[in-house]
Amino acid sequence: MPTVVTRILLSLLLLLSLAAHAGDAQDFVTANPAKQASLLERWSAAPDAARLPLLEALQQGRVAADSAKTAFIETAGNYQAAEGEAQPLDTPKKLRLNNRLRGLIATAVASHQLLVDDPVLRLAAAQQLQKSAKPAQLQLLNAQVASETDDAVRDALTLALANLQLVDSDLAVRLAAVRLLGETGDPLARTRLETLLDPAVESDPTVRTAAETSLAQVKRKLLIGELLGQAFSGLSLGSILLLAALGLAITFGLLGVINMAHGEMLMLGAYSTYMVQVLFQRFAPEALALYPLVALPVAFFVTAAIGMALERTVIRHLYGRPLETLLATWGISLILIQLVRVIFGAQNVEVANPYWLSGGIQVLPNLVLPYNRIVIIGFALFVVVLTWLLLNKTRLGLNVRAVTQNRNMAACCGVPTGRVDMLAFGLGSGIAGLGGVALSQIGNVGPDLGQSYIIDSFLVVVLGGVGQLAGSVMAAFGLGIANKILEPQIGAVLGKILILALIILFIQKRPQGLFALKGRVID
Amino acid sequence: MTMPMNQTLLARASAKLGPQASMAIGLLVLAVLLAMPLLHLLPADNALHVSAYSLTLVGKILCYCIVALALDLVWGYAGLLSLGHGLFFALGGYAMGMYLMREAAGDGLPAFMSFLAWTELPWYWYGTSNFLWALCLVVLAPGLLALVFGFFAFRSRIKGVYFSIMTQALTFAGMLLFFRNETGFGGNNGFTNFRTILGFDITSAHTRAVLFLATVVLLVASLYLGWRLARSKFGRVLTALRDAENRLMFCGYDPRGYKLFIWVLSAVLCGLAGALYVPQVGIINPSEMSPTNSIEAAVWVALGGRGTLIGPLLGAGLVNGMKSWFTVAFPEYWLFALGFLFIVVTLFLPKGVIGLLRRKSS
Amino acid sequence: MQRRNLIKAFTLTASIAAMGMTWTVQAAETIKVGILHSLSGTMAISETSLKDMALMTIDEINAKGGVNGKQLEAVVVDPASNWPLFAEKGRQLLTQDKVDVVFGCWTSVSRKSVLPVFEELNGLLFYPVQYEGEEMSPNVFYTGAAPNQQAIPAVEYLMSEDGGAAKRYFLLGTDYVYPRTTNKILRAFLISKGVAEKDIEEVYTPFGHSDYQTIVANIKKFSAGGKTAVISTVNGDSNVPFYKELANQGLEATDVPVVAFSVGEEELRGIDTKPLVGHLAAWNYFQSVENPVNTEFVAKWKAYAKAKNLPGADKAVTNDPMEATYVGINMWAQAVEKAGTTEVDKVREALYGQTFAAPSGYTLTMDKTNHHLHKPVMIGEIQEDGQFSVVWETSSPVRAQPWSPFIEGNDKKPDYAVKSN
Amino acid sequence: MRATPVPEFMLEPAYDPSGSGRDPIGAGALASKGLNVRHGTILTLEDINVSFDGFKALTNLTLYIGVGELRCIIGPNGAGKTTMMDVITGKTRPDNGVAYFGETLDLTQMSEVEIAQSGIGRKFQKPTVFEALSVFENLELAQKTNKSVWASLRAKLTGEQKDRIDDVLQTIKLDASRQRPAGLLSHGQKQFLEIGMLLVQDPQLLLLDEPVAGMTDAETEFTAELFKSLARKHSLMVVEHDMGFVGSIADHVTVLHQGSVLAEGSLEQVQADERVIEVYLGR
Repeated sequence: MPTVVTRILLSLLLLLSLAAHAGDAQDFVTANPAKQASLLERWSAAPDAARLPLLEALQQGRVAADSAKTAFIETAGNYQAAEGEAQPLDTPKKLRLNNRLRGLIATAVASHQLLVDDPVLRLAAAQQLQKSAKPAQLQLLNAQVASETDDAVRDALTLALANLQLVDSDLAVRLAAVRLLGETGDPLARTRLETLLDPAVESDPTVRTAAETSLAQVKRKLLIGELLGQAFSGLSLGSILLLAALGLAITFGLLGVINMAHGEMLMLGAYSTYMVQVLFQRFAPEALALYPLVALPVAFFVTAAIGMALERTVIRHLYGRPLETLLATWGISLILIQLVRVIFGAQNVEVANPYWLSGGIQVLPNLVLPYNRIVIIGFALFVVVLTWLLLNKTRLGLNVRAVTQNRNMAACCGVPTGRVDMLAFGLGSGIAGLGGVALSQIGNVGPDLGQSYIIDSFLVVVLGGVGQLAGSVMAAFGLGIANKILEPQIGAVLGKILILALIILFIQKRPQGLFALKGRVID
Repeated sequence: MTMPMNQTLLARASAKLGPQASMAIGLLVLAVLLAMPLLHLLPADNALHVSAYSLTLVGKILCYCIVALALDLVWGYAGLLSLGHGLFFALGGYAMGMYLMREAAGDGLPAFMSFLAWTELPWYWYGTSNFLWALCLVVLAPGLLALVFGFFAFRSRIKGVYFSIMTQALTFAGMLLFFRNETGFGGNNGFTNFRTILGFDITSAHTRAVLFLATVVLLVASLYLGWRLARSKFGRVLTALRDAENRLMFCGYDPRGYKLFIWVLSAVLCGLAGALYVPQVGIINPSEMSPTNSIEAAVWVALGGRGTLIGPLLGAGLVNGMKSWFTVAFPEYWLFALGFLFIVVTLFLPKGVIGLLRRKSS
Repeated sequence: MQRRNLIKAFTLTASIAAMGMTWTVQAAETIKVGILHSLSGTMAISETSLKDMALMTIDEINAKGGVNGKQLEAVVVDPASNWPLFAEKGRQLLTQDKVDVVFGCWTSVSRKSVLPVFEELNGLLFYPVQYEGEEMSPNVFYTGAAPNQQAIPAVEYLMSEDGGAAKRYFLLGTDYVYPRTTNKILRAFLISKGVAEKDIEEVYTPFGHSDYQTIVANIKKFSAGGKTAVISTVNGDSNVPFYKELANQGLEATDVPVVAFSVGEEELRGIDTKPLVGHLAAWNYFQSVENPVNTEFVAKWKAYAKAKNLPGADKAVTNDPMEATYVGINMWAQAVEKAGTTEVDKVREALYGQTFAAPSGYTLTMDKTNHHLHKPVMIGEIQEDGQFSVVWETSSPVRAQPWSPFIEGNDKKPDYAVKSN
Repeated sequence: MRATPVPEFMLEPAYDPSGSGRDPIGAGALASKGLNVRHGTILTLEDINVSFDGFKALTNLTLYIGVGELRCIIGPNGAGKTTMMDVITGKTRPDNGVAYFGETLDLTQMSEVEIAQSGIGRKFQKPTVFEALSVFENLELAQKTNKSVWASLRAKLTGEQKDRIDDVLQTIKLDASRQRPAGLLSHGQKQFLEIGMLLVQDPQLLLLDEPVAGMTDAETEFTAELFKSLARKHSLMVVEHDMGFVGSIADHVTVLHQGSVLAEGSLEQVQADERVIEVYLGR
């Protein structure tokens, strides 16, 4: 019984406290979504520094309510009353938000952050408001522009204000706003300016002309961003193709093994990454962000070891019979796929980007370069250089080239051809494993991962000229860029088909690929 | 290469056994194949009744046998490994499928078009309701494609691995193209739900029996054709081409014509096989063009023994028979069995099952 | 010698073929149930768990004493993601193994491949996946959603204030039949709601596409023109690279929400969901739904996965097609009990109007005529833990419209199942 | 010297599809086949240049072979001997220069097959025969006849053709191995088979790249006799290192060095040439 009594008493107290001082948190928690939205809009127009912690908690999804609808804020598993000293009656449940509310919260947080001391935060807030400021905030922004001390923040705020001033009743203000927008390369400005071209929206012809000029300016800037974006995505796709194909350039290009299991080496590299990630999660969660770096050597050695084992058991019996290596490696690939499927399940496994590979850098208003892609482009070049050095500057490389050019002669010169074959195949497989680590950072990791890259890999190697490292590099980047030029014009599907057709035509012209060695053919 | 590869098993067998024995085995198999459709017509409770399942399964395998044979003509004899024969097979199938869809749709549009609200047939569908024109397409579609591709490929002397990869790219492009709904071939669903062929119910025992017989006839005809070719001077030129193309050119032979002829012939055979396959299995869709399928066909040939006529048939029969059995018996592990089979065959039976049989017999 | 070897070779082939033909597991007094899901090939990723779910459900029914006093016996085959093989295996299950019902198929093409076989042999197929509709066979019961039970409510939600009041729609799909048909229906629906043609963009990618840079850039560009939502019918494996690109290019759910029709709990297992919070999916069931039936269902599945040592058992999740499989088998068992026989015609009659208290928290009803379930529609938001939280749901189950009214000519189609030939 | 207008009838290709009008060992073939050799030169190479990725394989090579001549080409390794043969047979296209077969056939404009059909036969440095075919079949394929696809489909050996092959088999002493697969022959036998294939092909100009490599002394001697008997009816160009062999057959020797002609004349003249001695011995 006492519990019931206390509960009733508590709720009475609560009601009293609500009546006395219904705090913002409490208002928010008890409101329905529509009411919550209008609350947020109100708060955005009239920010109050004291409200910031609540809004930030909302943004981070830390606001909860117990069964009595008392608001609590969670910090590292502990719940503290948002207002007052109340203790939760039961485990509070996190507040459910939807995308609309999340958007409004972001705006509200930004409005409140205009009041903080840190100019960096203020700048970010002003930039957020450029996207999402509401007409109701006009006054607030005006006031902030007037009182802002930091130049960068003031400029950003002026721009945010300009967005709202496009419909100002004062002609001069409108004109100034239109001109200001013309100096941005913001895709939103383009839409805003476009609406002004309609006489029904903007009655004044001078503003319309100014809008036209500004629009042209914005469009030019956007075009630059788009072109840069296309170039970047071409490079990025090229680097991915290159990483996928580089191992094959060795196993197929140099050793002449039509290695249909190459895709599975990529897959195993990606699964090694997954395993490393799992181990980090279990044993060293604090260093989790470093897992891709550890995964690189692990993937290299795992796939190289598997590759060498395959070479010793199967492939070494098949040198000089290239088309039969196709069949045997096809069999190997079937076994590896099903093996992974039995061990890890048919579903994809989760390989998360660590923080330093997530997100991107905003270069232009309409151009974000994702970190993972930037890193992969660099990594691809690094692997190419490494491979080149290995093949051209080391004893192993010399031996590999000797064996691939004339096996018997190399054997006569005392080159241990068996060992060299094994190491070369291991190297090719290991490089494929490195490619797999990179692929795991942009795509899915599943048993079929390799299958989706195998055709592209062969095309890259063949197009570049078998046995030509430089050719493979050229071919990969060429294909990547051509693909990205075609895709916006005719769509991804036809683009891909057209690329295949172009490759077929190109090979007709240059049957030996881009970088074929000319010379006397020995028959 | 120390053994003459151009001699057929039958030819070799007859050299050793006399023609009667090998003839007898061949006729026995033929008799069984010819009897199957007749037994299918028996009532279901008859002990000798052959079920529709068995008939379509064997019919399907026979179609694959034709593909294997066609592939062997270009690979085993002319040394051109195609990893794109699935494309020709599928084109033949699609041509037949177009006819069957028109037949099923009556006067209206094929079902998949009407639910995409297409109001008229694309131009390439005109005339497909005519069985004879459909038959022409079965030959022309794969034949012309092979002709054009082959003409350019052989003109630029693309061979070996390059040729294989190009054919693979070709079939991959074909698959992507047919995957698109807008291409007008039913997208990834392809064609299904056929009803009649020449007015006969496609599910009736008689139709099945006739289709099966037609497959057997086509197989025997292609075998005969292959046998005649292999024995002709043409066959010897192909073998010479495979082993020493340059020498052959300096003898005054133009390899392009020879390659093109066998290449187109092989494509047309595949197309015909595809046309018989579709009404028997009841579906044609772009996955038939996936590079995987074409590689598998190469595996049949290698397994059976390339450069022989019976080898590919044995290979296609073995692999597909095993597939049908394993996918029921060990659904999760059959890929291991298949994979090991490929490795073992390439390592220990470089001349395929036929080679093994020969080695044992000598 | 030669002769004997030749004969050997031929008998080997023949006997292997014969084994294929007569492969049956003989057991007395059981009811045979066929399971036709790909365990290898590209579709294994989705279908393997349906096979396991079907086996679990059958075990559960058997533990309760079976159906009509007989135990159920599962016959599992692997059609290997090969569509013609589906037809062959379907025929094998019905004629060789003589199963009384088949649970299976995922892709539409596999269903279309077996459909003529089931109609010819009067078999019974339960199809558990959401699909594009435009089909209603008397031999198939569809326990997944028709477009009006998934796609249209999702778009209605996006149009609402809570869903963000989207004005522009970017329809992104893999280029094949389901996305094309769904987008065709959606386009007609959007236009009927007053959305202008210029505010709808349809983009398709090839199968297995993995480079979404250009497309995400285009979405960004498109979204500058007004509040935009992306409706994704991107297929299976392509989702991971799509979502990764989306997150890394900084496109957040608050700016541009993506609602997906093919992404469920299983698919999210392969994705780092932290950057995806707020993106949406529309289904008829989520694992996170809170009700006693579901709690038990999820617990049973986790226990089963652990007991059978399924790969990734520690992270086992349930999803919509798994629930649809579970519901389908249970409903069939109830109908067999009701009919007192496994005869297809009688079971079909008994299934009409059959009800079952499903894990979704609703009592689902098999429609009396159209072979589809009445299902609730739920919109879920992706959470950090890879689960969905339901942000919206219909007040009651919705009747399926397999013949969508937004496709011309469908008004003339009968609202009951007729054989296609 | 090619300024003289060519009469219409002489522009016909040398190739004769019917195979008729051919005499057994090829005597008189030159006159009857329409190849314009009125100035007595069967092969003209003028200012031929070939380079591979910057490496100059042939530099301003100029060389004439007369009708019925037996010319030996010698030169150190890398002198461009094989590349020159590649140019003549159409395998390698010269960067510039003139290459004529007879007076009218521009070799730089013809494909390898056309060149072979017009009457230039070639034996490779490494003996190349069709290993999977029997010796007899090798000769059958090489034999001069209609070599189109359609003809090969219907081809049947006539008695006359068989006799011709039998003759050659006798000549190259492979009669006993006629049914053996060519792949099983010894190196020397393969050399002979390839020579036999040239014989049945019946070309007007034979290019022979190291024909006696791997042969015993007796075989070499026999080959020398064979070549001498072929000369005059055919024109021969023989690349050989074996000076004894060269001495036994050649009336005219050309020395190649670094892609161009260093010296030309009888073997004695050439061997006396200072520059030749320097190239062979003095580097």
